[in-house]
Amino acid sequence: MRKANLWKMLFFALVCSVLLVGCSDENGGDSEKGQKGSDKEIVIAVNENFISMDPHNTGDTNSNSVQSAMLEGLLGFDSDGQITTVLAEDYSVSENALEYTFKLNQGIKFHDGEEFNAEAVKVNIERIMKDESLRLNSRGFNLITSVDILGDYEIKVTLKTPYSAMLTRFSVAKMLSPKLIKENSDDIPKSPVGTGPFKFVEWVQGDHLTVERYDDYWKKGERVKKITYKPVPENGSRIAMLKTGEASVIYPLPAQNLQELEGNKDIIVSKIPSTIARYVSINTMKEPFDDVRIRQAFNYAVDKNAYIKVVNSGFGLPLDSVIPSKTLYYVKQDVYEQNIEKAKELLKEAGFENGFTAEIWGNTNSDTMKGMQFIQQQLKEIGVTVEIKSMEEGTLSDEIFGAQTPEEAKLQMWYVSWSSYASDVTNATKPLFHSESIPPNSANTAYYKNTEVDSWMNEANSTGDATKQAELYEKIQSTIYKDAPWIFLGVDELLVGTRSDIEGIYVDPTGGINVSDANFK
Amino acid sequence: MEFTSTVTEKKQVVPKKKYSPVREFWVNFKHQKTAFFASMFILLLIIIAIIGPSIAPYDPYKPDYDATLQGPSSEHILGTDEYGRDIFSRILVGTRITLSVSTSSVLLGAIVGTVLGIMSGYFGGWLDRIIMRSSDVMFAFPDLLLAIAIVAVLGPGLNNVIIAVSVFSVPSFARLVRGSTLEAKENTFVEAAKSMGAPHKRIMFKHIFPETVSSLIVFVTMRIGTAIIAASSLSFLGLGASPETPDWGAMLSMGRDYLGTASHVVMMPGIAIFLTVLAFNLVGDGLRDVLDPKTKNE
Amino acid sequence: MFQYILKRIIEMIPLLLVVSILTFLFIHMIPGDPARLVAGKDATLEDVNRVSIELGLDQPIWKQYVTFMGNLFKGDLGTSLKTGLPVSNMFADRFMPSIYLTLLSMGWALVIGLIIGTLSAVFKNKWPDHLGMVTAVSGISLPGFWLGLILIQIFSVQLGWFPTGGAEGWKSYVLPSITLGAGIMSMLARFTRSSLLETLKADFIRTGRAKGLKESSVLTKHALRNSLIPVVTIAGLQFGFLLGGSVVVETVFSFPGMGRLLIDSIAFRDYPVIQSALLLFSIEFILVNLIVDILYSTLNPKIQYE
Amino acid sequence: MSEKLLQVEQLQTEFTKDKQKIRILHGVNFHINKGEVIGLVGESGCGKSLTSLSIMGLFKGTSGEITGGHIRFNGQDITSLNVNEMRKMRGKQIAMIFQEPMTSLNPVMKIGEQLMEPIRIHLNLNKKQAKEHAISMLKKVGIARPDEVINEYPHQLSGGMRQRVMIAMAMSCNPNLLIADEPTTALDVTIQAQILELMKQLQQQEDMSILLITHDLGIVAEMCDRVVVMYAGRVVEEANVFDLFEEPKHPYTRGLIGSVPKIGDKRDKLDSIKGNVPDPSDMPIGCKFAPRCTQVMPICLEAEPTSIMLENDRLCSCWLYDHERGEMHV
Amino acid sequence: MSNKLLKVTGIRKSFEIPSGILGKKKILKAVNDVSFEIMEGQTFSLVGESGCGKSTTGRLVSRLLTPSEGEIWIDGEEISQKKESQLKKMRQKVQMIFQDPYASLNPRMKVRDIIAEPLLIHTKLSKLEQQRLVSEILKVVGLNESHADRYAHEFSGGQRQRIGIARALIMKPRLIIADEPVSALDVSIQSQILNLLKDLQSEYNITYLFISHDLSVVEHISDYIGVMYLGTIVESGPKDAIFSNPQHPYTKALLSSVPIPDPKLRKERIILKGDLPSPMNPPAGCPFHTRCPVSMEMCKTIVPKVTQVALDNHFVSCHLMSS
Repeated sequence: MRKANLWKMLFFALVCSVLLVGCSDENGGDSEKGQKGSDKEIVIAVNENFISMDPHNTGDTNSNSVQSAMLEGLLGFDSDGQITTVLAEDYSVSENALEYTFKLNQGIKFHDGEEFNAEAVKVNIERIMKDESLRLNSRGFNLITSVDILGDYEIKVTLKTPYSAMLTRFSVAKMLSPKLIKENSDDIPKSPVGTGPFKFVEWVQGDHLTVERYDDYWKKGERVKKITYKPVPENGSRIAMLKTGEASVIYPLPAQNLQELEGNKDIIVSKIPSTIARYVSINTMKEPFDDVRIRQAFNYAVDKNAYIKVVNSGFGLPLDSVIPSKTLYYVKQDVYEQNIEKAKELLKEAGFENGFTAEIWGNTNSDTMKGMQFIQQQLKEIGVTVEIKSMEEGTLSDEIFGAQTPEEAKLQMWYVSWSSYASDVTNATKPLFHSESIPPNSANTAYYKNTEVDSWMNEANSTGDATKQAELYEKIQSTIYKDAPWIFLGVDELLVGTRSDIEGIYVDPTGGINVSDANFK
Repeated sequence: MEFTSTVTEKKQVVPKKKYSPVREFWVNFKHQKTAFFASMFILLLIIIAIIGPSIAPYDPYKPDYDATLQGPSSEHILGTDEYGRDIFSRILVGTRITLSVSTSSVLLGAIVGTVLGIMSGYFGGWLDRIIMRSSDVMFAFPDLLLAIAIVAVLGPGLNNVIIAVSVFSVPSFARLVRGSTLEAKENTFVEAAKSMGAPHKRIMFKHIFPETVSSLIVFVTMRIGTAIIAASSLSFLGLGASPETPDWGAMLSMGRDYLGTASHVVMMPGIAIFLTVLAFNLVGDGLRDVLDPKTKNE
Repeated sequence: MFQYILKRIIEMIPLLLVVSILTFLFIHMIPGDPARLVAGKDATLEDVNRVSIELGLDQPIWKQYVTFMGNLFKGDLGTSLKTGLPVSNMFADRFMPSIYLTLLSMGWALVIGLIIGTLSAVFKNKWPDHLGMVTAVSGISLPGFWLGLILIQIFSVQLGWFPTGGAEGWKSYVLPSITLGAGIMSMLARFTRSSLLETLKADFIRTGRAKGLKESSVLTKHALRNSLIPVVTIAGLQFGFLLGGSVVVETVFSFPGMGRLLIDSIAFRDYPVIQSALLLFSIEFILVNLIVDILYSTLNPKIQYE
Repeated sequence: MSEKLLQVEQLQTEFTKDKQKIRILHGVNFHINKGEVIGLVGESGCGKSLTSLSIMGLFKGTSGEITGGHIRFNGQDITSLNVNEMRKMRGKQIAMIFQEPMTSLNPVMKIGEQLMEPIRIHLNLNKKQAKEHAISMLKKVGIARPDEVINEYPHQLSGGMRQRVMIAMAMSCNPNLLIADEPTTALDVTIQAQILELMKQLQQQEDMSILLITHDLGIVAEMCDRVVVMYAGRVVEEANVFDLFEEPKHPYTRGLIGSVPKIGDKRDKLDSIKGNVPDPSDMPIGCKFAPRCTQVMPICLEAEPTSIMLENDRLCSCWLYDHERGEMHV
Repeated sequence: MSNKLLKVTGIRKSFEIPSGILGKKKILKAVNDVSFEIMEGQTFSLVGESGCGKSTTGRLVSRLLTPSEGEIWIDGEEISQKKESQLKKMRQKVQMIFQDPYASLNPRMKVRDIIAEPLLIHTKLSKLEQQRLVSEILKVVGLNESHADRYAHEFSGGQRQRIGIARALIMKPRLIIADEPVSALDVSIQSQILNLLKDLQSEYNITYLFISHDLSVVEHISDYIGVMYLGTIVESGPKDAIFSNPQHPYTKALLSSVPIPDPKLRKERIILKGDLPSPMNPPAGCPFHTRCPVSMEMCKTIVPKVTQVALDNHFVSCHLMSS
């Protein structure tokens, strides 16, 4: 050992490292990625890592996007976010909103050759019903009392109590091969098998996930051979990838970088209004925020257009109701236009002529910090000093949900956003405004309590009647908007950057990327 | 006695220039051109830190939504940021925060590390083993997790950033000081003090500590650079100072989204950080050459 | 030698046990409830509690620890709370790229650092020294993410020489390793310089010259090897740090490394992943120390292992 | 016998510190005959080691340089040699051993490697021959198991062994002159006796000249033929060893010999030289020893004495012996 | 005069030496059954080569180290196992002078503070009184008031050693342990210091434990001498007995090895073979047998006993004597 010459060893170490990297090159597959031609692949860069490929246990948009290339549900969403049929040919809901009957499309096969039929649906639904660790279980599926096969291609699902978001849930619950569920359930989060236009190839953790065209897909069409999804968290890097062609599609396209792409003919930027509402929730049970005038004053103090310009780099729409415009039953309200005078007057009426000091919480995301600073600057205009407390996500959630009663709550304002499926108005309102949802129970961090609103929500949830629901939600929206439990800020517009040689890829209002017709031009 | 003549012997010679240690240090340090220049730069920074807010041309917090992300111009010599705030003013005002966060965190870390290091080196034995093994664990422990834990427990804010950054530097200081303590302990004057019956505390702080000071000073100056970068990395991960604070690190990390479109938002604080860290490191290098007995003598 | 290594590895076990207990306590002490994060924003308290039971988070900490360690001895690192995937599976794809990146960064940093440091020492106080030291100090002074983003702008976007990120092919390692190695290179250059300067004052250097050796052989055969000893220590320490992954560089270059996984897991309070990752880092750290010690003995015959 | 091997003439050497030149050697003169052992004595800081480094041209890495005078080796002025010529001379014709055998050997190289270096450079031998030569050298200096020792590292040897290795290394190319700079100061007396014995023996065998630098008058008396006494960068006295100890002429030499305790010496009090060695950057005017001299005269404080030839080829720089000027001022 | 100020009986001290990074610990027996005594006002010297344990003995007596075995009586008090807190009185009585006048004075303290440090530790004197004592003691050691406000590094070696002596003197000690106090000094300075030490002894009736490797220095200063080899005293006795009538082969060799500064006295020396054995691995039997020119078979196995040579306290440990 001692004889070994140091330089030789160093050199050896260097050579080794180079060789190892070289090997990884070979293992990594071909390096011709991003080239043109439909036999090549499309690279889609997104902002975060995929969490899980288990469609029944997914909470993040990016995982959903990737799954949607491989898996399909009985129902699905169109490009506007509204419910359409997919694997189901047709469906009906009973009047008491308890029975859901689906007629299934025929001749569909899973990627592993299993046939799609009522039995397969039953296996899927029962999986979610029975496994309490699955995310979807607690969202409607635990209300199911029975799944009845009415025929080879017809199935009926019965609920214990009405749940108005159930259709949305059926759209979310994508179907997995029953063989996979029965025999290899451990593989579900890693490599799902569905009926979608692409089938799973490989998932290199943290680096990429690749899917390949499923040639026996039941909807015929020209599609690209391969799609690779890459998580690229750094905005600057993502945009660089789009420019260099390393990525054909990037989502989200960071708005502040849009200018960089101006005049670039190779890149098309599309803008999609989203269901992401940005707001500051105000603790309505805490002094002085329990005074509606204060809350309204805050709303009058904030210039929504400036907000969109400064924080969202000019992309977005004012939040002109308690739910985004794409959401079902949305009704536009009278926006609190910026009016410093009026705001000051309201403060004066409430006894805070000289302003006061308030605290705003938010996570450590750079967009959040930007937004909080904006609020701070705007409220300064009316004499309110805002202290920004940005907390790392886990800590923040502990701080908020650690309070067991409204009295214990230290939260004053929270800069946050909410997003639900466009079709799911329940989820866009109930967890946020129902008095049962006050923390720690759920996300009503405004500690908003209005018995009227509560009862309207309950009523809307228990009926299958759309007109009735529309009516109730109109009342809910106008009442809450006037009560101003939030500072209503904006609704994001989603930006997608696509290289001009790509077609058939679009992003829906929830941020899901649809690739079922993806191809090179 | 005959020895008294030792005193008179020098009468006919020119009085020798024997400097006090401080004076001698200064004379030597002035010969270190780069380091001297760098220390002048730091002095300038300190002056800016003191008077920055009063010489800033604009309110560093005041937004101007009509003039966001403007490049350098005669009006805003370093341009404006995403809220239309004057970057030059923010950098001037931010000097104080940046310098005080970095220096105080390093000093805090240095104090704790020094005490641990001296005790570890002086007493040895199980105490030494415990302190050194813990510092090993600290080294192996990802800084960030530590930072999150600290910020999570103490909440966000500048003071806690200082604590977090100083916690990172404690093990390094402890090791450094332990090393020089082990060396200093070998000095006969330490043994002499022991033989006189001097208490441990006196030996550690009167006799051993001064021996570690020169390497400490060198290391402190270098760590200040590291601390500025560490604090800015915390900002990068959103764990730093309150976002409106014109802390350079926070400016850098908030501005990074605009690198492609309005690069000055990132470049300006980046350059400020770079120059400052560079200056501290150069001063540290110079100090090392002057103070370190190992490299001092020609 | 072999016995020595074996002994050192056996010695690791109690240390790792202590580390595992400490980290376990530590990560459970950090505020934040994974159950809440798993359950989702719109979950009700009831949902959260159910998830908590499902994940075993309602158990007392010591019980959770025993379960974790029990599984560990069976070779099972557990299942990620966040993804539901086996932790080993999540590590598998990230571990090697992290190692390659570390080796590459370390490799070039060592070579360039030694060259700059040697030149600086040989030409002390002349322009190569000044140039070398300014380069080196600049390397320390540049914040990693700043350097990274600028490298991307220049070499990926403007020149198109290297990809902006990922870990496919040697090209994608170039920019991250430059970013990661810059600071280490600088540090090594400085240590090499001061160490070499010190060695050059040693008596045996004078002996070498008195023998009539050429100055170049005095430098290479006598001085350099002696001055490498402290450099190796620093290099080893840095190597240990690098193996822990660099969140910043991994984020900027969307590099699938361990650092980002750890950060994501911390954000999610994904206990099994954090715990396993920390244990892995500790093992790496200890192994690197072992390698450094062995390297020491080859450099310095005074140190012997019996 | 009296052929001059080395002549040092008016040697001046300076160091630069803080851009100031400090002259350490002020015109050092002496010579070494072939086969002669010369002792160069003086207290620390008198410039004796620097004289040897000047002869070897070993200033690399320091600011030292020879600014005046000549050093002739076999008649050739080696101060005018270029770097490469000087290098070829070192280790071959003039070899040197140092005070600290521990630090003078490279701790990370095997003894054999270090020993073979000068052999391969100067004698143009191949590896095998060099190794044989190295082993024979080790045998010559009395190392018991040379075949093993060449594969060992310095730290595995004792101090005495290391100094033997240093001597073997110095002797390996049959130098004409060996400069030994305090070769035994770091060693214990019993080991010192061994090493001195070895040097004596080798010197006689090889008919080599030795310049022995030491502060220990005992070693000088034991080893040397002629003695050069230095003080403050100057030669103050030079004489045959017997004459010097018998009747030291310079007050400094006298003080030096008087202040050494001797075994069997029954004096209750030792003689001592008052005061301290002056700092090279801060020298008194006139005779540099005057401030400490017991026989100081007015002229001593004004002018530096020159070297005067006395009986028996002795030289001494002291006004006491300058009968013209010295007495004029008394 | 017949008061025994220091009596050391059978002290031993071993150190654990870790070898290599992980090797087994080795035991170094630095001091192995050493006994001697010193009368008040006298000088006892320990002489020997490096590693023979003489300095360790000095540090055991000064209780910088704690002996593993044996007793140390200073002024009628046994101190070998006392705790630091119980040693305060002893620390005032016993002071040390060290070899390296560069390293033994704190370079960051003014001479004044260096000398006053024992006062600060042991007395409650006011600053003014302390300074008065300092000025007094400075004069005693041949320095003056103006030196007090300088730093040690501004002085030459001889002057520094004077400062060291002043520090030792300020507590008016009974015993001074001088560990190689002149070996770092030039000859001309060495004689100054030796003379000073002698003067101080006669003036203040101080007792010295003098540790040195230099036989000629030892002869000059001592009353009694102990010759140490590998942790044991092989021969001890009055100075004259040791120098004019050495009995132990090691003492003889040692005396013969010292070069005499007189070329006319060049002589045949007794040159010992080999090196000092490692104290970590001392030879069995008589520790000196590996190098002894007259060693016998029994020396390899049997440790020689101490025998008295003459009436005047001359002791030798050698089989030649006992047989």
